Amino acid sequence: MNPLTLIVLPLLGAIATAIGPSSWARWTAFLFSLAVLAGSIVCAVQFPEWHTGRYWPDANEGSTLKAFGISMQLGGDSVNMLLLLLTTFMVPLTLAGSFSGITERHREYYTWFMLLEASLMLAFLSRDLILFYVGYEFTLVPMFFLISIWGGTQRRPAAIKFFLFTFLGSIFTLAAGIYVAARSAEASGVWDFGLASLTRFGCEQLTDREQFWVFAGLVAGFAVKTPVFPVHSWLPLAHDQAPTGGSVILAAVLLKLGTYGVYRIALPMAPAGAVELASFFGVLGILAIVVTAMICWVQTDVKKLIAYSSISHMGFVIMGLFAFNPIGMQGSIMYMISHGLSTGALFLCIGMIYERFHTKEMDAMSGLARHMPVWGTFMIIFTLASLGLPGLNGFPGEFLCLMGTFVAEHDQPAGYPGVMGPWFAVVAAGGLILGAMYLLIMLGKIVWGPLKVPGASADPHEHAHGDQGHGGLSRDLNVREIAILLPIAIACFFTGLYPRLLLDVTEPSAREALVSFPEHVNAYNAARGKVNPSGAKQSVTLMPSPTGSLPRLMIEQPLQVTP
Amino acid sequence: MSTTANIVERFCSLTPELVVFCGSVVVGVTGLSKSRSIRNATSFICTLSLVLALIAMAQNWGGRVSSGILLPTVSLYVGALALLMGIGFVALATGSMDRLYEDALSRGVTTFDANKVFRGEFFAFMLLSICGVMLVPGSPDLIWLFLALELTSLPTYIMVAISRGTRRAQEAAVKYFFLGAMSTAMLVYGFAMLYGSTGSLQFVHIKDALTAQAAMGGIDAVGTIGLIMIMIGLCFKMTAAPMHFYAPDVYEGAAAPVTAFLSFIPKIAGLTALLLVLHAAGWGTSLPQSLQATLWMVSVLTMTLGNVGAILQRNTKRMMSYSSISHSGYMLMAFIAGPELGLPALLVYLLAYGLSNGALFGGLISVERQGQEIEKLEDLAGLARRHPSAAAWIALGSASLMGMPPFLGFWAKLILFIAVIKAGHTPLVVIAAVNSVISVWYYLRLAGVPILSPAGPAAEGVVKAPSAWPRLAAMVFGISVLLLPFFLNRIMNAATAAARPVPNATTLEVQKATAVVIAPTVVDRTHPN
Amino acid sequence: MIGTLAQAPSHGVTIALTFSAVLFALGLIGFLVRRNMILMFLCTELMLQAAAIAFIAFGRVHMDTGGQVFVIFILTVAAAEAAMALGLVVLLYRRRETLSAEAWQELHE
Amino acid sequence: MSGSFLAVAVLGDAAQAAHTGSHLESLVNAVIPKATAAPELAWAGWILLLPVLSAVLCTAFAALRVKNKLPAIVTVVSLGAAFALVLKLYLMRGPEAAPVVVHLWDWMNFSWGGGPWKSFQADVSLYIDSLTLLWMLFVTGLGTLIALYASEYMESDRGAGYCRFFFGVSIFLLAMSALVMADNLVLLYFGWEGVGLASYLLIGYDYHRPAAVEAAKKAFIMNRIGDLGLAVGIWLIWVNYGSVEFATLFQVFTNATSDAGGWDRSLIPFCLMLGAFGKSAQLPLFTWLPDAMEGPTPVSALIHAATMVTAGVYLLARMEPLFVLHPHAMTTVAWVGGLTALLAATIGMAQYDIKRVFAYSTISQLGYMFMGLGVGTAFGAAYHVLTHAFFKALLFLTAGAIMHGFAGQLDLRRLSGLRRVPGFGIVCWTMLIGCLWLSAFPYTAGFFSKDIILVQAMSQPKFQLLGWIGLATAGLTAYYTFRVWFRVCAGPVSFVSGELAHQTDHAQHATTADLHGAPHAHTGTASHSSHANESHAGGFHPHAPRLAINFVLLLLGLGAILSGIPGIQSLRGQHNWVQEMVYASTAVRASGELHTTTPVAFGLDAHGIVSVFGIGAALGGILIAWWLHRLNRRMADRLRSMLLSNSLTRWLPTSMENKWYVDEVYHALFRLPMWIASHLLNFFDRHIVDGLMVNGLGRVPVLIGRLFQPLYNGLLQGYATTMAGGLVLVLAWVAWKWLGAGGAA
Repeated sequence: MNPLTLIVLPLLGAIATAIGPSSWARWTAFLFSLAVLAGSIVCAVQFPEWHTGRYWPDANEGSTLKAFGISMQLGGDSVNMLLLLLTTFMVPLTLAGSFSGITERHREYYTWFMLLEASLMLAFLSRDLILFYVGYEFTLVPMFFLISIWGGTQRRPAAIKFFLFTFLGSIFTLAAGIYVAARSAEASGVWDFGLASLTRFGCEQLTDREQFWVFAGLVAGFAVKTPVFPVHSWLPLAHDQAPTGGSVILAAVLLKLGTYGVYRIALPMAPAGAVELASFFGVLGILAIVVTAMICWVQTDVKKLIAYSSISHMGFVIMGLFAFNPIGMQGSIMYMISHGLSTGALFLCIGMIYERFHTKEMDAMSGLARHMPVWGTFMIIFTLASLGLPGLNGFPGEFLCLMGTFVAEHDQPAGYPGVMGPWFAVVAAGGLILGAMYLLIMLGKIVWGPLKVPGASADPHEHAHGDQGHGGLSRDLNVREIAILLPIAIACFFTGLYPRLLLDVTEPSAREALVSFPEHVNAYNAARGKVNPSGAKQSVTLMPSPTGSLPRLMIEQPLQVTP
Repeated sequence: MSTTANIVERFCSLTPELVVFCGSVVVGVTGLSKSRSIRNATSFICTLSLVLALIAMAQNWGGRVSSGILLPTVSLYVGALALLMGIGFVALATGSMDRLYEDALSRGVTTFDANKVFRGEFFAFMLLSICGVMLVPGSPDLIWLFLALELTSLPTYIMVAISRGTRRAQEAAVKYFFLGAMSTAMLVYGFAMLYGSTGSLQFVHIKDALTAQAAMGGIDAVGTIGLIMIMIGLCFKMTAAPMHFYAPDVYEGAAAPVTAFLSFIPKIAGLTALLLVLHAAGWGTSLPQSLQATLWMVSVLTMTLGNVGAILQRNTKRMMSYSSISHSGYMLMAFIAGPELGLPALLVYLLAYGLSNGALFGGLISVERQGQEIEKLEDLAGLARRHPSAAAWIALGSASLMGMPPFLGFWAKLILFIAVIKAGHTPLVVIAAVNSVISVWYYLRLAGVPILSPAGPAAEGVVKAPSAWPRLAAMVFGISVLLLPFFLNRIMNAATAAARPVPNATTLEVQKATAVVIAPTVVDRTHPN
Repeated sequence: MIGTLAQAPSHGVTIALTFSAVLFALGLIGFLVRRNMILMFLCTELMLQAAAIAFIAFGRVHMDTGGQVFVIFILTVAAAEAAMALGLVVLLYRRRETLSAEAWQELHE
Repeated sequence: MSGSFLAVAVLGDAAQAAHTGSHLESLVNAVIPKATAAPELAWAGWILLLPVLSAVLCTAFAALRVKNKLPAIVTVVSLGAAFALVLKLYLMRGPEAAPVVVHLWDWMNFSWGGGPWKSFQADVSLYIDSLTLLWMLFVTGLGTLIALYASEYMESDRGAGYCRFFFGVSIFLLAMSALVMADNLVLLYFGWEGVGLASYLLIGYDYHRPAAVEAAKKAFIMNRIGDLGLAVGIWLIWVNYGSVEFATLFQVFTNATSDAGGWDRSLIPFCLMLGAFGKSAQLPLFTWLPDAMEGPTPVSALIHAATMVTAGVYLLARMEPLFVLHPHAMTTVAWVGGLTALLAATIGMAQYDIKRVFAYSTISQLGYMFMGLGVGTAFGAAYHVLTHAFFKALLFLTAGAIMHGFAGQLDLRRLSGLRRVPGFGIVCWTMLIGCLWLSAFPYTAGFFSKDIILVQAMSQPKFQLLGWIGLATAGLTAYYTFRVWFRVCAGPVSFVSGELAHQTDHAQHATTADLHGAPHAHTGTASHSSHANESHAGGFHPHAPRLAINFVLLLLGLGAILSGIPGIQSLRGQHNWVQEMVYASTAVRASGELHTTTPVAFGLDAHGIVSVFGIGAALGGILIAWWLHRLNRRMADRLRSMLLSNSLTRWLPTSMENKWYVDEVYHALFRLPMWIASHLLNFFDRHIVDGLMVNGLGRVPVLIGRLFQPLYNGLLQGYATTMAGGLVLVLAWVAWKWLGAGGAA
């Protein structure tokens, strides 16, 4: 399967949607997105490098700007494939979820959506910094229109803030990338924007100081996109105002672009800078986890709450990434996937409520489990997934991210020293409690409690009869909506119960990304007087019994055993 | 080589310019014809002469002289660019600029009105200005440069004055003309200083003299002051700070096709003139630090003032004037980057800027209300519903100008940033990047209002402009913004070839490359020198 | 430059250059302070002529005719500009019945 | 029996163990045998899968709108089958078999090198040893019985609610089985959180009542705090020992005599403790359990009395090899247990809601268990878990039967003489059994199990104070237990029906014709005292329990009686079944009682002391209860009002009735500051981060633009001046910077 197909197919979809009649738009787009899904599955089946960490297919579809070595290098390793699958999996579901929510300008909506998918495909498939940037940046345009045409009442400022903020960040990313390429060209005399060569050059030949600034620049964009704590303020607004489909794809895939960028570009390209800034980002991650979780607590708008929860969750990913060990890395990849599934699904659920009641205020509704039991069931599943209940998808990622942070010490025995350590992890793990708090409060307000249907007339019997609910939709979820949520729920369970599949395939990639880190981390720690004793903390310290057979009982007892 | 032969040879080598000049003479006559059909042919003749000039350039009619010219290859590229864009500007003006007078004529009014555009003179001036800009990069000496610049500028003063027949247009003309005259004086005074420092008017000699001075411990005070004054004088042409103040008023007052013209033709005249002057001053090798610093400052000031000015605007043309100012700032960065990468970057940027700007103006010109052009941003609300193509070109142009990938503007900006970073001026790029973000603000508004806002009462009565030519031009501009990124390699090759430092060896190559880009139909019949 | 001037054939050159600088400054100041458009235009002519004087002076310094050639072209262009300026001024006067530049303040922020 | 046990448990030379004393020494010195893989036991995975199956079926029934008892039947059958499988496993292996690991499937399992610390293995595997089986036997057994009880108890909710209930029960059994059978700490964590989830879902079963929702939330969050401790403990264990698998860990622990290391190493047991205290409702995380009584009574019995809350005890027993290396941890466990026991008992004395009294008694008894673990008798703790499981489940189920019969009435002031109400005979008499056992009436199972713990405490000087506290608590326990029984079952017949009888109409309004539309009866608490005196004049007829409930009560009563057998054996110095099971497991290393053939306290036989004082405390408590709540109830009221009227003593009843204000203190110390902080942060985020910083930054270009706006004033001369000024400035700058000194650039 030529990866170019995966980019061209949604583009064709966009064109077909744009020129076809408005009434066909949704189906055209949906069918094309299904085709992309099928294509990506074929790709995944063909993908031979699941367990090697190598890239496939290393296809070069011609040079885009030969003078600077910018070329259409496409291909991916297992992490790319996973994110690709996540995207192609979520897009058809999101499109189907928009069928009833989008009531005007159908053609434009679905066209933008297909363009969005195309640019996401490009971003996840390119092996060239500039083309990655093209895909990465162009996602802003469809998203901008999705928010500002079909969004809520504050849609315009929200869209502009989203666009400007992200643009501001990512242009620094571009500048930093160009800087590395320019230095590389200086050194070798040949321009090359291929990620592989840039990464190699960046980590091997840039000085620590350069790496610091390069990393800061690269991460500036990715941090905004992720979003990391103090630069997150576009997200609640954008999520809140976006139409359901926009929110879903924003949470499920677009945020992953940021963390993917950190994982694939920023960390390997400037490891010394990453190490230098790791504790800073660790603190930011903690702030994201704890502070936004507390902010979630006082939200009254359920969509805003979930938006803030996204920030909190991405904090875990950041912690995992900056742990610099396979546990954290793989945990954060797991978490990216699982956050895409569960938060996306939560937004879909909220969208379904919004289509029926036209409100997202938690105080306006209550006890909907009685009114819409099927919806309630899904809502509970995804909420639990979101709060990291073991057995569901959120847990492995969260657990491993925090564990990775935990063992990210200078003398930790995993062979991958880090700069964070237990205190970071323990504080961040406070997010486990806070996360449970706000999510359960949300459940308690809208799913549980005495029945209160928003906008309902005083006479409750009116709802009792007739299955017809609000907005021309059935009272509980209809078959289409169940068909949207069910695959996600199944994916949630599968990921939670058999994460091995993902862990296996991400392991080589994570090790590849980490390859130059132990050295830099050791140097960094040594400069701070924390020497890594030959790589590993010895199992030490369990003192062997003096006689080899007679351990000393540590509880005091009246009858002492004579040795 | 005898002087006479030299003069003849050089005169022959100006065939493309002469074609355009002849065109302007013809147009000046036919435009005044009593017969409506002949009058209507004016813009065709215009286009014809431009196309002929292009062919002449590609086919190398009349030979090519490169001795005594600092950047002969650049002059080809710039000339081709001016001609190509000129065709677009002619199309933008056709059927929109001359409507008032034609309407009056059709009503039977035949009295002369100095306030009204007459086809003949308007298009003649347009061609003259294009002719001027073509002459600028090929200047062998200061006199030529001075005359070429004046040939570019003087017609535009009149074009502004007669563009709309309104007080605003005349006010624009007043400001443009008087400030232009002042800047010319500064420029000429700078020329005098430069002459005084080097003792020659020939660029080749000036270059030698300045290089020698630089090697001796720096260009002397008179020379430095001269160079600075020339630069500041040229800043007027390219609307760079601190000489940009006229631009918003003039661009707002002039009719939209003239504004589009102003935001490109005089600008490239100024930029290429600066190119020559800097080249003479040892660009890339021994450019005095004072000039470098001044350039840096002017560039930063220009882009910043342009962008922060634009975000306050509600008038599209005024906004575009600030946008044009800010792009001058970006282009000035190329001068700081040095000739090796900066020059190709500048050349690509010129192309991208011209096309994107053209697409945007084309979108604006292709709608009107009661015969008046649309100026207020609010009037554009809901445009996407009624005139989707106009809205699309505006959006495309904005996206490209803001540097949104994958449109042409992005690639131009990318190459520019690459050049500047390679030259070691990363902070400058950071400033430019921040400026890009500021620019996103108003470009988004420009692109967004037609698509997002529902058509309010302000947007009542907005209809398609009667003439198809501006729409066609807009379409061509817009599509090229969209599709040219697929031909980036060719564009880059052409620009690189044009920017090659050794002139003689590469003239043919540039010709080829230029021909490949601009006139694919005639590429195979390129003559050798 | 200082050196060049020191070797200048006569002090007349220095005087001429100073004169040209003063003339340029006068023209500039005049341009800035006068409101009458014709006077303003004349001030720009003054500045151009200042440049012309400088050219001639420098031509003398370098014993080069180029400076004088340039002056001819300056005069020509100045004439062209003058023609245009007068045309424009007439046009404007017919419109506003005044020659004050301050009358034209409709376009601004 | 004991001989074979020793032969297996002691890897050392069994032949040298000639007499009892050396038997026991060798026992303690035992190296825990390395678990072997037992792929042939893969069928044990069905113990986990059966509850999954029933959960899935319950979901399907809900989707298919099944309105009969099918969910209950499916659940009871599958749980019964699970019990049968556990039994089969037990019979196959006997009590002393070496531990085995049964690998089911890979879960979180990846490696980046060889050896410890270079891999992370947390699979879905079962670690089966005698401790596992001991727990699984009563978990699945009681689970089956209580599901059976619930099939009748919940029948008025048939429909979606019924399915939901049994779904929850199935999920609980799944999670609890995973917790108990896990072969690694992460799977244990899975079960740990899973039982929390089940608890959440079931406490919030009546989700239309805000109190239930609130209680469910509180339970989950309090548990999460504990879970955090457990998680940190797991991470620390991995960091320090490179594995989270029991089989590996126990080998590491048994080869050690002390666990000196960094601060993090000594922190491990405390982290695990925090988890255990959360799950088992000990200080300081106990406040969720009384509130959890908002759940249906079978849930209270199963989850919040018999099984889930003992998970903490299980965890500590399972990790004993680690705890014995940390004496301070053991001491802490003991003290926390003892203090919780006392505190909960004092609160229990002053509660009026029967279920709440039992809830506090559960906390108190769990305190005993932890005390047992802490003072070094894993056997005593496990035995107390077992006996407590029976009698406390029994007590809750009787309370449930009463609630079921009296429309949710649980206020012991409004129920009296129920044993004379037709149909409640079995309920009252089985309740009496439960009360006697709970109050450690001499020679009941409760007496034995408590005795073992207190003897162990008394026989160690440093724990003697704890022993006295335990004894005092035993007296309090006897008092408040019989306070309930004498109030409710004895005395003249009189009762007030619960509020649910009045609320039925409202409920029907509120619930519409929904599937769950049936009135959610049977779980309300009689907190609305305004209805108190409306008595049964409204023609209320108690609803006597039927077959399933009575059968289960009798069975549990029998179980409670039988659970005394090991105690009698133990008293006679014989080894008994529970002891065998404990000693054959990892908990053996903490079993200090093995060393003390004759425990001594104050130079006397500790058993004797504890027996005498224990019997005295129990009988005293019962007598006082009898005096105050059977004979002379007005006296009790007068006593209370006397205490209340005296300003010096007022605090005592008030604070006891108000649960020592622990909830309020927590609210003031944690919830309120956090609430305020959250609002502040929200404000900060909106107005400082977004408003001031982001929007402010956004305003900067506009402000700069406005700053320069006056320059574009539209005046020709203005522009000219600015331009000329610009030129002059640039020239001046250049001249000053480059031309000033040497005259050359």
